[in-house]
Amino acid sequence: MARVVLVGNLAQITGGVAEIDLSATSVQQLFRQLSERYPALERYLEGGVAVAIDGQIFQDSLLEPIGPDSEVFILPQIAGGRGQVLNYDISSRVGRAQPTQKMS
Amino acid sequence: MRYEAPESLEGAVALLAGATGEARVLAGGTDLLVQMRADVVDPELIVDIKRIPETRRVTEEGGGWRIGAAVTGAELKEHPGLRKVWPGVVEAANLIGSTQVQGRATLGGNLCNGSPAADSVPALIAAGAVASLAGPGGRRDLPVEDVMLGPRRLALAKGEIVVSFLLPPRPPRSGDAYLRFIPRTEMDIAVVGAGVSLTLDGGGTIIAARVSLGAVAPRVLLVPDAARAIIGSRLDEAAQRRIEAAARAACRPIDDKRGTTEFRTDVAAVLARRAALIALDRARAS
Amino acid sequence: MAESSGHGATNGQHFVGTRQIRPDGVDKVTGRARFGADVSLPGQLIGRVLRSPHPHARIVSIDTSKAEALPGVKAVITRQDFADQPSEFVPAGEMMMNYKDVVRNVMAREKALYEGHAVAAVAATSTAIARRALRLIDVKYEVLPHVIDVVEAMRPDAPLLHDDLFTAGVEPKPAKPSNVAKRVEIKQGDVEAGFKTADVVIEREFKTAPVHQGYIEPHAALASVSEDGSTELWTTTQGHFIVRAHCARLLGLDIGKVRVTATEIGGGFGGKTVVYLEPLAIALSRKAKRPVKMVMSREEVFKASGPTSGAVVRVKLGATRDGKFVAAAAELKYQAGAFQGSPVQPGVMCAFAPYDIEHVHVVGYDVVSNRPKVAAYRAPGAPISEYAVESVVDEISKKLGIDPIQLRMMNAAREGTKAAYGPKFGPIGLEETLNSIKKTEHWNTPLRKWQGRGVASGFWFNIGGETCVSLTVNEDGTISLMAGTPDIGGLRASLTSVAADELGVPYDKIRPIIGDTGSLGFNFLTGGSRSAFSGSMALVEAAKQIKADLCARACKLWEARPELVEWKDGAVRPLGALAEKVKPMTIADFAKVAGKTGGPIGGVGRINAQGAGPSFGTHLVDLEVDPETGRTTILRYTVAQDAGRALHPAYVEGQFQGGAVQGIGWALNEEYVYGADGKLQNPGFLDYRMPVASDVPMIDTILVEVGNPKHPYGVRGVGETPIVPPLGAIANAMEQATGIRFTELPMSPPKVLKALKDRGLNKA
Amino acid sequence: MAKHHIQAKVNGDDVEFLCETEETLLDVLRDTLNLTGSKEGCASGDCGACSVMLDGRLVCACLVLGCEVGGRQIETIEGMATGASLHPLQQRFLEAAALQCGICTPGFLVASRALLEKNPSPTETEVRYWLAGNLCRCTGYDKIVTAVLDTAATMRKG
Repeated sequence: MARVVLVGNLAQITGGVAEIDLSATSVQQLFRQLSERYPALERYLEGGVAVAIDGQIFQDSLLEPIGPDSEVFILPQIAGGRGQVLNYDISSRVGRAQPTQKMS
Repeated sequence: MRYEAPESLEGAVALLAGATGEARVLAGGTDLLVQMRADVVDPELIVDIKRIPETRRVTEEGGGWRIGAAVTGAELKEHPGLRKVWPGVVEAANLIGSTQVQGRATLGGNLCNGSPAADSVPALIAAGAVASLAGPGGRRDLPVEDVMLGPRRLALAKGEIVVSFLLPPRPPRSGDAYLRFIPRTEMDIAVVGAGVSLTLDGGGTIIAARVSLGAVAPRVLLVPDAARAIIGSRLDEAAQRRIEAAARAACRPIDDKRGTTEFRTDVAAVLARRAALIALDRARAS
Repeated sequence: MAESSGHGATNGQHFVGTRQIRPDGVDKVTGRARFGADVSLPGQLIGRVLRSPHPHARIVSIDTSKAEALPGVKAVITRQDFADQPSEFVPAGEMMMNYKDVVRNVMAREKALYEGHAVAAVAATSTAIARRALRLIDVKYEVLPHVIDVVEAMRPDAPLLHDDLFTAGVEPKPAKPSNVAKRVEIKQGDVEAGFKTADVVIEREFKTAPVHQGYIEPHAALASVSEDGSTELWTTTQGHFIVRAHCARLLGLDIGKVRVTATEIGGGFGGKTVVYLEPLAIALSRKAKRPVKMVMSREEVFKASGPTSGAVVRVKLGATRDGKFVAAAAELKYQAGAFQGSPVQPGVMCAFAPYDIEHVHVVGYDVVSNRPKVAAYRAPGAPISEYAVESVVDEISKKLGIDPIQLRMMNAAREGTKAAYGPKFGPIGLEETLNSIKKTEHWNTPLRKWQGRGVASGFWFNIGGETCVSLTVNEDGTISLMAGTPDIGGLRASLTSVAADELGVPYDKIRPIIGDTGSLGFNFLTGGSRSAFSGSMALVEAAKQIKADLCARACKLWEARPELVEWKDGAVRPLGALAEKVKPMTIADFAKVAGKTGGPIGGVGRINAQGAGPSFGTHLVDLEVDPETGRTTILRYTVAQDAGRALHPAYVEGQFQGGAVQGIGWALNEEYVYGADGKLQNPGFLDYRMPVASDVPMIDTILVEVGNPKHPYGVRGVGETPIVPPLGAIANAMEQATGIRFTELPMSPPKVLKALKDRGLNKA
Repeated sequence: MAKHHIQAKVNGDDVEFLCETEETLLDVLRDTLNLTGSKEGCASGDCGACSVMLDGRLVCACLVLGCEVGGRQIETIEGMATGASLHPLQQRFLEAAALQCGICTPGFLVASRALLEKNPSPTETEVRYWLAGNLCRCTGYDKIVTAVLDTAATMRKG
């Protein structure tokens, strides 16, 4: 099973679940399995994430293989020469409110 | 928009005096063209004075130097005699903008643009320069410090133009200097400018001085108190503190994008002192 | 070896890694190169934009009738000429954008949201008539209260820019709209617990001013739309395929009907990745049925094209007594301009990326205010957050008495380190850059009073992305190379070297051009330090096709089995017994018989480049402060950065040097200055103070090459990282020179003098 | 009012053109004479991209009116290379990678030539101050200044 980690706000969409073990063997399968489990994730996976498989970042790529022991991170898409534009709008989703950070 | 390039002073004066709308004198054009492009001014008549011989000459006169109002900074820099006697004035003229701007910018334009931050003006005032004006009423002389009244306001009558500047004869043991503060090394408008001209006696004591400050008031200032602060001294520590205090006291600056009131006042004091020290060195070496 | 005819064999000469003369160079030193404003068409009209004088105003009405009636005016456009777009994030090219915002940014609809916001545009037979026409357009505004500062914009009672903007990323959904577009975060471990294990914790707040990319060439576009809707556009852009996508969407055109040619581009740095004039020029041309040329003035560039964010950043970093970082937290508030989309997300992810820290929590806010919408600027978001972190790292080094390079070395990310943003790093070169800086003579030179030395490191991800290049073998064996990413800093030189080595053809027999959108498949833009990285990868693919094709042709010509031929050193070579019978054939040999052996020879590399390796850099700077005026002089500067492999070392050095000097400007003097009226007070190069030649010393460079295993030549992107470390390095040097920790950029003379004076230090 | 009819010399050639009073020499060069090698970066004399020689004097073409140049000699970047050969500065800029995007390059070359004609042995500081009116955002100036110093050294050797 590959260990899949949702980075940043994506975990809010899954109700706070940030780490999931999945048996996906490609990015496409990974997205499909994640979307089945968390339908709200689907639109973000379709058009606004990067996938890091064992440390290497892939963007806009459905066909990359995922190994059985791979560590996979789903990150906001890394844009260079332009700002990040996808809006992680989880406002209508059920989820645990994130406490605001205390800086003290 | 009409453009005229008369070849005589009389012609220029007649054109300007007869203008019905806004009329502008074009010398180097480094301010005028920018203002036209930015729609700040939209003159009906432009009178180019560069074809008038009197505005384009540097000549010795009665032991002093007469500089035409349309002589460029680059030409002043190349003039060997002038640079030797009035290094501060020449340096100040050469601080206006870039090398390219130097190829066009003039003392007359720098003064008549009416900016309190004009680099050459404090140096001219410290030097005791007198502007020679021509107008419908004839010729007259006006000390440079009296030409500018405030931002964009001049003491010139309609149709009157600045033709040249007379720098007075230089006694022995004299020196001048101009310093300005800008955030970069080049290309900025002065945040503060300070011009100092002084003369020493045989023993090295300052016997005459003029101090001028730019960009610290609505017009470039002649600061007699700052001159008095160092006259009679050899610019020792105490005299340095006095010129700083006098410069500081004269400042009436504004807060703007280029500097705060506090900054301008503090730096005016520093520059007045530093310019005086350079002028002193030059006087000693002369 | 058999003699081969023509130039095909390069005698083992390699061009990658050498300093070849750029193929586009002669045109650029003779004035022949055509930049955005240099292109003209017969019968063209001149387009001009009417811009809002108010920072925030409702547009009650726009009456264009008088302008339309002016002789010589051929078209006037306003908001009515652009269909509204739904509020959804949709793919545009390879980007995700909210076209509801894009359509409003190119032409104001309900409200003008910043001074300089486009309100109408005209096309006329001369510049003078176009200018006159703008004065005849009557716009009635209802002026609204404005907000400029990011912290003020976040206040509940701040003037609201968009009444349908609800903060995303917070639960529950806010009941009221606000100027905070979204909240983003990354989290690892448990920072609260982590800080408890720290012996020293430093927490500080920093502020940075918005700065402009400052490219010397203003935006320019020339559009020609014919009666059947076919559209041609010439524009100065970092991505003509992206421009095509935006224009097609905004104007309801088929992508296939729009052909965009990228002119030579006079600098971009991220600022030419979006559209401003292009849709207006097309809309005007469509209406006037004549070509329309539009060029921005410098004032328009400053007022209406993207700077990058100003920001407020709070950083907290904890370390053990012996210098190990144990916990890190940060809060980033980035100002986005009038529409959401600041680079706060990459700012969040980059903040602590150079370091191996177990517990990390970073939160960011994307905040709108009445300023031009920010555009990308070189490593978007990273210089701001990394400046704050590098300042705090320096403070910890002082507090613990550990040498700042040593402290960074102890905590540096290396291969296998879990990055603060999640995944583990592959081979990276941060330690190597630190080591090479430590070994410089610069680092070991003594300083005088009022001088200071600062060091800082920096990180940027780099990206790959969709890329299409072609190689065509011409009849005489020369090669035409076509790339689809505009060349801003020597791309054609780098790609030509790669093609020469791949094909065994001399560098000067390859002519590279940037193809238009009709000539190649989709290319993502030049940005993200991707064009040399991805382009060279795609070229290897294209060359592979050519080599395979030539081997196949040789098999047929020689009537040989495939295993008896091989491509080696620029030629197809016969093996074994066959070598006795036939001579190797070079590309030039094949070119002569191309027609007879199957037709034209060429290859097209079409890839979605992956495996962009991050680039780390470390900068070292010496400076001197004049304590009486607060003026800072940069005395000496050294950049060390990991390039993976430098395809063209001189242009890699150029990226390092240019980034460093842009960083010097950001640190010391550049800023947007607004009046209380919400208007920009310094929209020109006179008072927006970019460094001039006399402001800076030579910038020494150290090329570190830790190969990127995912790239055939080991290349890493290099263009963006160089602007990340300067802000921190200069702030750290200022601290050493003055004893004062400056937490606000720019460290301009009035600020520095005030700080010195407050401490009684303003004496030489 | 009617346009001005101006006769001047540009890169040694006689030219004749009509211009409005408010048109600058830069407008005339680029739009009327189709000499687009001089660039407009600011139109205010702050960037130097339009540097030209006017009667042997380095100026910004954006700060000169077209109607002022009657009877005068103008040299632009288009006239810098002679015959088939580049000026040594042009050649050195290419070899030393002294340009990235290239938009400022014509201005730097014209200004640098003016410097070397006046001062064949400039110091680094003199080069930097002479070129302070030419903005470059790409290179950090290092390779430009180096190229000018190297060209000066080569030209001194003859």
